[in-house]
Amino acid sequence: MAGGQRVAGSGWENRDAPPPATRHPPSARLPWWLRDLIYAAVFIAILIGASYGLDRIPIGGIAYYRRIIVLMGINIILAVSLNIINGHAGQFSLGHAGFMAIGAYFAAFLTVFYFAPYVNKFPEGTEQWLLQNGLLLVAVLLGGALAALAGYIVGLPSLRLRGDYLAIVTLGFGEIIRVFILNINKIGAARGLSGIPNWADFFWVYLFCGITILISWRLVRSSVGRAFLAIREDQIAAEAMGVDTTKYKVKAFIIGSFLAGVAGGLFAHYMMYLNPEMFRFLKSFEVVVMVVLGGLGSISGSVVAAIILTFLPEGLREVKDFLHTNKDPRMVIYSILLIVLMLTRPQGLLGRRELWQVLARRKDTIPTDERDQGDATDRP
Amino acid sequence: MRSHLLKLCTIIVAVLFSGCPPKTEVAGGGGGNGAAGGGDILIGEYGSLTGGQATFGTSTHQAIIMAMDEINAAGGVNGRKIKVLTEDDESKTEEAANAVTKLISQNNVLTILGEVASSCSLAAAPICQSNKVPMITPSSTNPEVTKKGDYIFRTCFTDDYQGENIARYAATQLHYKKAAILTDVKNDYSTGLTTTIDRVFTSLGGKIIAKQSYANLDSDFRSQLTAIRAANPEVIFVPGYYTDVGQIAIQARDLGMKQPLMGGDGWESPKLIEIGGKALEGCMYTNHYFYGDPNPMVHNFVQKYKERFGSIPDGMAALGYDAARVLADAIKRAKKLDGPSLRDAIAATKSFQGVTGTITLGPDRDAVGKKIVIEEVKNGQLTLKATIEPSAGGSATPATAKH
Amino acid sequence: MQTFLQYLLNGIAVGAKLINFAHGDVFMLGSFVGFYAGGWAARHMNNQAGTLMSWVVAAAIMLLSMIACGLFGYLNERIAYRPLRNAPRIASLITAIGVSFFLEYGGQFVFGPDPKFFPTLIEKHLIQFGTITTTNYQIIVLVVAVIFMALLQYIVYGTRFGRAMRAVSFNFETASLMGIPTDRIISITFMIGSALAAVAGILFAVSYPKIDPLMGIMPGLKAFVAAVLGGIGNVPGAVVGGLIIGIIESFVGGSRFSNFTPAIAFIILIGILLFRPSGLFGKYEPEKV
Amino acid sequence: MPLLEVKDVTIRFGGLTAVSEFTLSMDTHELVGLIGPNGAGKTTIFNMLTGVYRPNEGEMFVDGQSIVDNKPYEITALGVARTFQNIRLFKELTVLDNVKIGGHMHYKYSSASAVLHTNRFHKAEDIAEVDAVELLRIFNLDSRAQQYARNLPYGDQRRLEIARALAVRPKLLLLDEPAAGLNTGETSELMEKIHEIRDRFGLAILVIEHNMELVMGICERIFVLNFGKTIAQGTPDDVRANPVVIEAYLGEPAEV
Amino acid sequence: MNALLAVRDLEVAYGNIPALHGITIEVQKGEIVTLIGANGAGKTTTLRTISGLLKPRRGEIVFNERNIGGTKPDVITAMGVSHVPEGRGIFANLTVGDNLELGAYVRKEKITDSEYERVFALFPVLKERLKQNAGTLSGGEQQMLAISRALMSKPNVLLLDEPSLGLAPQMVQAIFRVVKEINAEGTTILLVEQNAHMALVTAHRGYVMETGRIVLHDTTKALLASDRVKKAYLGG
Repeated sequence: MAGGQRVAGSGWENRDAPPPATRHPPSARLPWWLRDLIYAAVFIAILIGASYGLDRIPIGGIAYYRRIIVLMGINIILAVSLNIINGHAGQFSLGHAGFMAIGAYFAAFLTVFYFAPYVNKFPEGTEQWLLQNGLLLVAVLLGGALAALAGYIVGLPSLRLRGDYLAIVTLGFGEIIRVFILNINKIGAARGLSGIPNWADFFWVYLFCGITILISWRLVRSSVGRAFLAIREDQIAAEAMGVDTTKYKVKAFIIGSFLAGVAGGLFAHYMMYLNPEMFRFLKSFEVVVMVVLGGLGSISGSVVAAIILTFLPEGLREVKDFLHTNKDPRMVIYSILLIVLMLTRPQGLLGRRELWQVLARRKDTIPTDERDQGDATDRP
Repeated sequence: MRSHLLKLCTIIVAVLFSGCPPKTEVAGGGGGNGAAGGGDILIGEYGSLTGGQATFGTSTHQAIIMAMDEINAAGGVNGRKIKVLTEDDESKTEEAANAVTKLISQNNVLTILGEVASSCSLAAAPICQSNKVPMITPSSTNPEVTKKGDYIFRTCFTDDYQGENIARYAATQLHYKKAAILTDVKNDYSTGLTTTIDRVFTSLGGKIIAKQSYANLDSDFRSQLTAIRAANPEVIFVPGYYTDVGQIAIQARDLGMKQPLMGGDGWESPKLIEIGGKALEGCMYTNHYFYGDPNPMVHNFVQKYKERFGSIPDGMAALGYDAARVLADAIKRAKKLDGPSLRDAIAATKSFQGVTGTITLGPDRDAVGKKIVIEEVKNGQLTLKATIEPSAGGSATPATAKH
Repeated sequence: MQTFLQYLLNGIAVGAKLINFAHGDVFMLGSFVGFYAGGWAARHMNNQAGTLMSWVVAAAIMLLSMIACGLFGYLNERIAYRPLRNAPRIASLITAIGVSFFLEYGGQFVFGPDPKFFPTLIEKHLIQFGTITTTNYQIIVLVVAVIFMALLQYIVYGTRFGRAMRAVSFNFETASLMGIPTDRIISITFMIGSALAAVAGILFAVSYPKIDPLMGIMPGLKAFVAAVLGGIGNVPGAVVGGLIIGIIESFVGGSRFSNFTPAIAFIILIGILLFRPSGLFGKYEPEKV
Repeated sequence: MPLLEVKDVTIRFGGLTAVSEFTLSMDTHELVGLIGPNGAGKTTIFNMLTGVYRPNEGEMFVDGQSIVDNKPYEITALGVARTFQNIRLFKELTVLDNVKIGGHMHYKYSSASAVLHTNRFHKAEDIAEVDAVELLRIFNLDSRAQQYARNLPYGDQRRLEIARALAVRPKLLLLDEPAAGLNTGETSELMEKIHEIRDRFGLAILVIEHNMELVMGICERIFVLNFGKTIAQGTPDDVRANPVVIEAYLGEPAEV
Repeated sequence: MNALLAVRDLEVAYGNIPALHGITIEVQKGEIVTLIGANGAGKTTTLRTISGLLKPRRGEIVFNERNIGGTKPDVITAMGVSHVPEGRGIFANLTVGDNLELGAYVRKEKITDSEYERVFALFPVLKERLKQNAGTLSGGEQQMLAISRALMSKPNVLLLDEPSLGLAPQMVQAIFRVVKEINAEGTTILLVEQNAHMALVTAHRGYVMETGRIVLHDTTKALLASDRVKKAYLGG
């Protein structure tokens, strides 16, 4: 530990005292790798079970719901990862679709031109199956890595820019990325990139969904995450506490864009087709709306909002059947619901809290912006 | 505040679940798709009823509905009525994939019709393929679409075929030597045509002396046109949509440019002349059919469409109409009402007389040997400049073969 | 020309003083109101009607469109903004996106998704100035745009109301201590902004007769790029920002890099913000500690 | 070598010279006061010492190392911590997390460790927890550890800011009006605490304060600033008796 | 006699944090009353509540025998209560003239030449600065502008929040001289100050606030003599 230059017994003598009861004593813990391995095994088992179950539920139209559920998973990854940048580190980014596009295109590029031809050389069977899934993982992770690099480049200007300026610059970066993709003939340009094998499925999407939530969850409860939060709350005070704000802002961008790239790679291998138009700034808006609607900084809020906002437009498809009209009002209703939701819950569905905190409603752990505002219209 | 939240959640949950339980009557109808059953035959249609491609999507949709109503009025197919279920995809590819999945899995449709935009067709085709549901695209001209599998069909010609004919006509019939191209970079249709026109025009001894591009949502093309004006070509290829072409023509004339513009079926719309007006005088484009064709079948179609929807049917409507009828014909011939049988029946389509010419589906599941017409704007009216029959043009081989 | 219309929108965008993604869509609304009014007028006005008459009709259409959009601006402020004035700013950003979606999808629902073509009310003819070719339309549009920009300038800098408006935008709270009814001023500011968006919408529809429900997205976005480039809240800055973007865009549009035109506005923006984090004319004020 | 050495530091904003030729030297364990009217440049000096502003002229050293070009977090790493005049807590975080962020530099591990919950992570977090709770206990805030900082009463917020600054484990602590808004009882309690932490952690403390009771009560030396210039310095008694100081700052009964 | 402005049992809270615990203050017509106390004692909160920027949780604010608690600030200003906020609150991007005109906003008429003359008589510097942006003024000049601007609405009561903040001693003297002058011309003044000495020699009566409560009130003469005040606020 640092601080060695301190005079002995200078006030930190309690260093060796047992940790207070708020944390588990170390003796009660399994080795970290063993415990996480058990968690991972349980999680994967549940995923396999759910995946198997979804394939076999004898409900009409299950394929449609399965598709929505998978897209929901991709949206959850996007929302939770953007929440790291926007909600935790407080850097307002409107360029998430751009990172997603990079991940999607790069992963698809690898698969279409290198991996798929290779995999197809093998006869169908276990070997091919293993290779296919292994290479999917490689493609998706490399897609994420390239997106992370882009995140690093985009993160740099964020050091100096604030608020609206940063928002419009990130939006611009997203658009620039898209225009560049539009001009690369090798990956289809405006024609789009088709012929991507359908390798990603429920299992992969929700595996990464779990990983994303885990990363976000554990990060925010660590010194890294606390540094993010400190920057969001008060950049000057954070610097004064020894937080290298530059480094952590860029770090938030890198992590967020990596996960967005992963989501893109999965998306590509699920959709089997990519087109630059999929990644217009409206896509970024959709993700931002999820994050804000869920409550900036609330991980479960992002998840809940991603679920609602993926289901909502699909659920609203039925409206036109009720109205017996040729015109489909579902997106009009969708936009009205969006406005109404924001007006009723300006701080988002969950505010800054997590779902269980909302359910438990412990008063003293609730941020004031969640409470009755009293009568004062202003703060000092 | 809390009660608000509660109310809101209730609304959301209600909305969500209103969409959730599978419709029993639809499921019943789906069951009826089997060989033994009665009831309606369900056909799914997905299209751009809103969003950027909505004009094309709407006219295709209207023509499909019209075709099916005619067929049903005449007693349906083998005594059963056809019911078309339509989903809007907002001109978005992801939505197209969602819509098709819904139609297939929730509504149990027998087969799928759509899309106009190739990008949407490309997103939906793999889903139809993997579910073994035959899909016919009335007007996606991107060659890639039908390569997605043996359940995917196309009843129009491809971009390559069309682009080749535009370029060939300009070079060999009109004897143009110097041309410019103005492409919509955001549009796969436009970039596809550009590639072919460029290749064919150059191979026939012509020269592309200026290449410019714009993006679909632009309204001002003056800077690109000024650059083209400086190169002074004899003709300008504008393989874009009519929505932009009209404005390009107007702005070109405002800049004092007199060259004719040439383009493809993206120009086809009754509104082309409404917007472009006099500026389009002498401009030409290739199309699937000519609405003034005296052929009684075409005449009949145009009349009925006009009566019902109040406008002249555009090329997309004609293609939609044909695709729907090809499909109905195949259903009639299919041995059983399931995917594979219908697939075989569609693949066997031969010499089907449609509004857009004779439709024969080749081994690549593309319509082969379709005629192509070239229309010219004269005195503010569309006139038929030429009809290229496949035998005469010598380029009847579907373009896919060249890839 | 487009560049010039863009200024008009830019100026208004700056007035709003907050990223309002719905602004471009109000612009769309304006041109559609004009379209329907114009269509109605064209049906009821025989072709024989005199030139003077057609000018009066054109002015009436513009006024109608301004009133309609002004009303929309008022409702928009009351419903989607005022309740959120003390809420986190991000909330009003999201409602702005919601209003934007509402106008786009609502527009497609009500007006139909296909493009419409603006009726010709005044005869169009070419005008030749030496080597420059232009039309009387372009000149009319230019003149009207200049008139409205001058009017806006006068309202903001020459009237008691404009003074109150500037005071409210500088410091909402102190303005109320001057006895300025801040709520009303903000409502009226929204109305003026929306009415001017209607003017821009009509002028746009006149110059480029194609209008559709999604036409507002790009101009709206570019207006903000220009506003940010100039420095948020700085009207002349937004005009210069728009000018720079317009010139470079048309320059690139005519070059062999024209494929990259859609990205150019953003590339310029990022390039400039790297050196001037608060835009060309914005003052960079370090946070007070 | 003095702990802190400031030589002829000048800073200008536009045309205004906010601080001019300020010189100060402090040793370990010293308690120095900085007083003067509002706008005299006291907080500006703090801002220069912590790297928020960069002086136009002059030199500043901590432990002999120049800090003129350093960024705030780098200066913090050298052992300088501060509080703010207008309390700048991380309002939407818990009291405990506020203090843990103060100790940020001392509980470092990689993001990967954080995600994988490695032993290194647990060890660092345990120490962070112990340290933070210990510091909160000094200021009687340990019972409020899980509350959000925003919800604390004003006086507790002031105390939490000091606890947070101490988590940096500074050698030099800069307190900007720590008694502002505290009542007399709270102020005298604070005076005791300042003494206590100085002795316990071996700190040098530089304090800006308007409350003369506190300044005169605890400071060994006092600097008086007016219009960016040092107009007087010395022991509390010297300063109190200095007529220049009385005129510029303390004031005396005079006719108006 | 009824007070011109009276605050009775006023309670104000920020969110859940109470700032004022039931304070009572009375200001008679023609008086200068001062409110002194440490930072955060609630002085500014009191003024902000009187002028309508904050809503009281309990208690009443009576002005001219009408309860104005909870009324909007622009309406209160129009009634004749003018508030010079802490930090002056001038509109830095507007000219000095525009600032003055804004002060006269409630009158719906332009400022007359004679009124300008009166302002220039009080603060001669402002005359030459009339066309300048207010942001270019020095701190003292800004304070003069803020006071002049508040006078433009011809208020019955002037609320002054820390007029001496950050000003040079001579400037402070000048400002307080004008405060007395304005008062002599008939404007009632409620003055909040940290510079307790200056405030007490200027005002007629004073209230001492500590953590949201009034702990002492008396004539200024008595307060100046009080040990408690001497010790806590006069550095005695």
